[in-house]
Amino acid sequence: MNVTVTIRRRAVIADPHGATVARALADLGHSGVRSLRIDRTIHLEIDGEEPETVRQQVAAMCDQLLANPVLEDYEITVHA
Amino acid sequence: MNVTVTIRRRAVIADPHGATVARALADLGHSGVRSLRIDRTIHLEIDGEEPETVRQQVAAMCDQLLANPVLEDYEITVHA
Amino acid sequence: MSEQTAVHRALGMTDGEYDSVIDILGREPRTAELAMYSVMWSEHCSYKSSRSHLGRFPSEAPWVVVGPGENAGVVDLGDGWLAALRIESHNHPSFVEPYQGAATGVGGILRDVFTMGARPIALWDQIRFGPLDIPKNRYLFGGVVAGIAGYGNAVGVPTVGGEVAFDECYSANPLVNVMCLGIMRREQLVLGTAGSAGSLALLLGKPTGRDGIGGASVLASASFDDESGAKRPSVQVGDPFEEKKLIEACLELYARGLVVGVQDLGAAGLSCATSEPAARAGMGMDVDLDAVHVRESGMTAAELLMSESQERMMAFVEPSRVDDVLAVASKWEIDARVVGTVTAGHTLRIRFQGELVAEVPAASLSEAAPRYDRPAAEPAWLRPRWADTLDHSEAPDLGSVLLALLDDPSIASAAWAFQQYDHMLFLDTVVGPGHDGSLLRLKGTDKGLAVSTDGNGRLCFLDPFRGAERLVYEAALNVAVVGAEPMAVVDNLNFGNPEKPEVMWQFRQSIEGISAACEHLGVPVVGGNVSFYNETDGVDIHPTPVVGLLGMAEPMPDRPPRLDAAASGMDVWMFGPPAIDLAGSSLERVIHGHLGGRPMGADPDMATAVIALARRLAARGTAALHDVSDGGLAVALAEICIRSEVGAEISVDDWRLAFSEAPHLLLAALDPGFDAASLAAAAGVPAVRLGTFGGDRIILRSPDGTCDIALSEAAEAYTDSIPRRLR
Amino acid sequence: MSVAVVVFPGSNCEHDVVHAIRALGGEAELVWHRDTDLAGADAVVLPGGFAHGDALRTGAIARFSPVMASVQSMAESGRPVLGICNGFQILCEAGLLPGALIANRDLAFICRMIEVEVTDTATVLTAAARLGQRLMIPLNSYEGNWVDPAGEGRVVVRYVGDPNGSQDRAAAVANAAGNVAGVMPHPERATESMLGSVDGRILLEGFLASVRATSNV
Ligand SMILES: Nc1ncnc2c1ncn2[C@@H]1O[C@H](COP(=O)(O)OP(=O)(O)O)[C@@H](O)[C@H]1O
Ligand SMILES: [Mg+2]
Repeated sequence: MNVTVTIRRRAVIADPHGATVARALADLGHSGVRSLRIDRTIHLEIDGEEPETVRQQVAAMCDQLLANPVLEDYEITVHA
Repeated sequence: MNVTVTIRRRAVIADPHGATVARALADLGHSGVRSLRIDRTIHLEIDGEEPETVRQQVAAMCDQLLANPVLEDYEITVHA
Repeated sequence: MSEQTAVHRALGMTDGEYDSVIDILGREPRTAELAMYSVMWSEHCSYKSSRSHLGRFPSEAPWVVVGPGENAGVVDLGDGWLAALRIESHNHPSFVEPYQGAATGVGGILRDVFTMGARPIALWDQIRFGPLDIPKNRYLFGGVVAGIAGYGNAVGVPTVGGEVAFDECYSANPLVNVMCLGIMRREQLVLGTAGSAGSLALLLGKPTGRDGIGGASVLASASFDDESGAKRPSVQVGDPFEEKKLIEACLELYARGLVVGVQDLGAAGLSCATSEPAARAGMGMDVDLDAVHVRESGMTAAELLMSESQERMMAFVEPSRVDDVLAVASKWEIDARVVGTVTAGHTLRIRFQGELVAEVPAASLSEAAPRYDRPAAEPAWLRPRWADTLDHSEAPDLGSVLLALLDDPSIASAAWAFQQYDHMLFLDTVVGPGHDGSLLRLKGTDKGLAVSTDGNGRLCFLDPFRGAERLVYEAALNVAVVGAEPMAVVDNLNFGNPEKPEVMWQFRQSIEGISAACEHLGVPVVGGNVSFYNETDGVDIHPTPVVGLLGMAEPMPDRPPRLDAAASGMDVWMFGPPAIDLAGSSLERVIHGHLGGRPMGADPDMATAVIALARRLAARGTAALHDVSDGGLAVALAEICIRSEVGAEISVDDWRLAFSEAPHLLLAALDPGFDAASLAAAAGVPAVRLGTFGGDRIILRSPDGTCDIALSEAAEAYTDSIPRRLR
Repeated sequence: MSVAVVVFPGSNCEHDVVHAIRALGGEAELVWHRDTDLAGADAVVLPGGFAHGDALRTGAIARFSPVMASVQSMAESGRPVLGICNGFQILCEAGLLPGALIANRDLAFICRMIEVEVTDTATVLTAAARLGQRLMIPLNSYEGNWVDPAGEGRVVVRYVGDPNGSQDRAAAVANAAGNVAGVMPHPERATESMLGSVDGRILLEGFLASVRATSNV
């Protein structure tokens, strides 16, 4: 089964990467960028039949390893 | 306008971090992960009316800065 | 054109080379065989244009344990300690992808050193770009520095020094050279040999993918043109984490005596790592490509043999030790597979998917490689260049000249780069980046290891013999400044297209220059690297040999001189023969945009005398000692002042002496009353007290004008030059 | 009384830490990350480096190493636990210290001598320092920018300047009990005048004194 996990840094946390990219875009003359956010998307191909079971398994992976609860939220999409 | 850019390392290019994470998941007992790929997703809010113009502007951003043309491909989605 | 012709030409082989392959095999080569010959016979791997000239280097001395020909040179430091050193370039890959190009350059040079059994203890980077006002050059510079930092820091080897320079000629062809030094106990020395019949070949490290197929070898052997974009997919990606584990695993294998030989996989990958060790051992080998662990499916035999996937090593092991080796690999979490068996005879046989895909004489891939004695001729433009001198009879405003020089990125502080490098790991960096020579202590001994790396494309352009000769003396003086005696040289010969007679002439002249100085100093060349085809659209870079010189101080000075150790009240002394030499100087480059005239040649006996004097001064606790190079005396003085946060006031007899870049000159900060004159006289070196340190201005008087600038203004120009250009 | 210095794959400051501790008269032994007991050690140091190549997030994978259960119980039993640089990042990921470490504000690795000020002396790291004492200690990190959205962290050493954007200019942080501390600059790199500073001794000597104090009970 294919699963996508989107990991998003919470808005209250500083984001040096996002800030640097936004500044660099402005420097390059790309005006008009109002906001910019960089997420990490993890694509997994994983054994399993039952979408709900797979989702729970991936949620466990997120809680343990893939996301840091201090900094990040995550969202799981199990593809048909 | 809201735009999403997905940046993906080409399949033929080695991805050491992805491989290390896959190994760590296996070590944690999450068997059954067949493949794992980490992409970057950039969400932009950008001034503009014309989807096609905005797309071209973002494509220029990707070529110049957001993606590394040697290693990565990108895909742009302009949201309605 | 037949189909086969198209194939060998596409692989970069000439028709003549293809015919040689047929002669060796007595038949047409199979596809995989052709792939192997094409990478092994590329310029990068075979040194076909340079090999006949590299023999000119003096390479022998009683302390040389391993000279040129192995992965790294090895010298004896005494008391059972050996040092391994090597320098390498990754110029073309760094232009294609600066971060990964530089990163994999670091990874490659580390492997050359730990392949010998040594633990890599330090790196030095010599990097050259076009001017920073061009955005592409800023991108390349930033990417290369980040790549060296990203790999070197993470792999856990400090980058303790190097060089950063900018010149138009590198705009479309940056130079990225990296030198590595390793140390080991004598019994840990390992050679790149396959051992005897029955030994097994174990491939350690990363799985093999399609990385860099035709990458380093083909890229480094062909010039850039508009189609270089098409070569892009072959970029290799470095993994410092894997390399770190490989280093630790290999060092454990050596310490336990579990291997008979080791060969790293670099350019030409498995083709090289099977054929060369077999040839060195006078053996053959049977290789099973199905046993190679792969990252991608569907790779062909040719791809497996050409792949330049990073972080792989081949270990040769007696069958009874295989289980122990596998256990070490598993402890360090690296893959290890038996992929071959060493055989009697001289044949390399490679099987894949039930088929014999290659059967060639092992030695033919390396030793039978073509050699070209390419024609060399002095460039027609050279003598007119020598005649093209500037008239310096009128003195400029000396203060603004000095400020302009301090603000020049090639002269200014390189802290922006080296503060991104971990330069302190291992607690050995006694004198680190930002000084003349680096000095590392060897813990548990009273030995200090000093290294200086030097290049100067402008001098070598105007006179490759004199320029290259002076580089060696400059490097030797730089290590003497921290108290060390020169021991060994490695060289990186960065040149243009060797098919042009004037490039070949520059190349041969440079080798002569390096050899002359090394012979005079009694210092052997123990290894190096050649990078040709540094040209873009037919324009060659300046000939840019880079010299890396290792010296040893024993005992290491208690307080080695440092640029930041001058203090108010100390005297400013200059040692060496004052002379006006402005050809190729920074003054002519920065102020006049000029490159002409003929630079002075070295004075070998004076060089030796000044080097000996520098060591004596270092040993007796001289506060600051600095060789005069780019920007001359004025810049050397300003650097001491800025780093020591103290002003100075000196006078010279002729303003041009302040900016002259004549060789063999030293500047020192000495306690007042110290009888430097007698010390220098005893050494046969001219000496003059120029003035004193103190105050908060840099004042330099001459009969034709005075430079009088605030220390703070000089410091601002010097420290902010590079950061300001990158903002 | 001895200190276990943990080696993860990718650690690189472990030998430096052992060297510095021994030079200060302490005992230190390396412990492999797969070992599950700390071999009778009275304290533990997680040294700097790039455990697991910093894949995903720095410290993210290392926190699951088998040895970390013992580190956790050491922390819970009040024994001294110190993370230096990457070790600090690992302790945050493991939840033994508050907050997390993200990329430096200017997205560049920083390796240079830096000035810090001690703002809390009741921890195993700062036990031998005076309040307000200023120290010169090398910084060496890319992810040295501490964030603590919950605002519960106890900052015990601050940067005098603002090299990397760290919240509250935090250079070192401790848990409430003061027995677990993380420090971003490297005290082991500042223990010999030949290498530019001896100020790191004040932190390491305080740590060793704390080890002695706790191992006696
Ligand atoms: N400019 C040079 N000066 C001295 N030795 C050189 C030079 N260039 C190459 N060599 C030597 O030739 C040998 C072969 O180099 P190379 O094939 O590049 O080795 P590797 O495959 O380890 O990179 C090495 O021992 C190297 O030191
Ligand atoms: Mg090699």
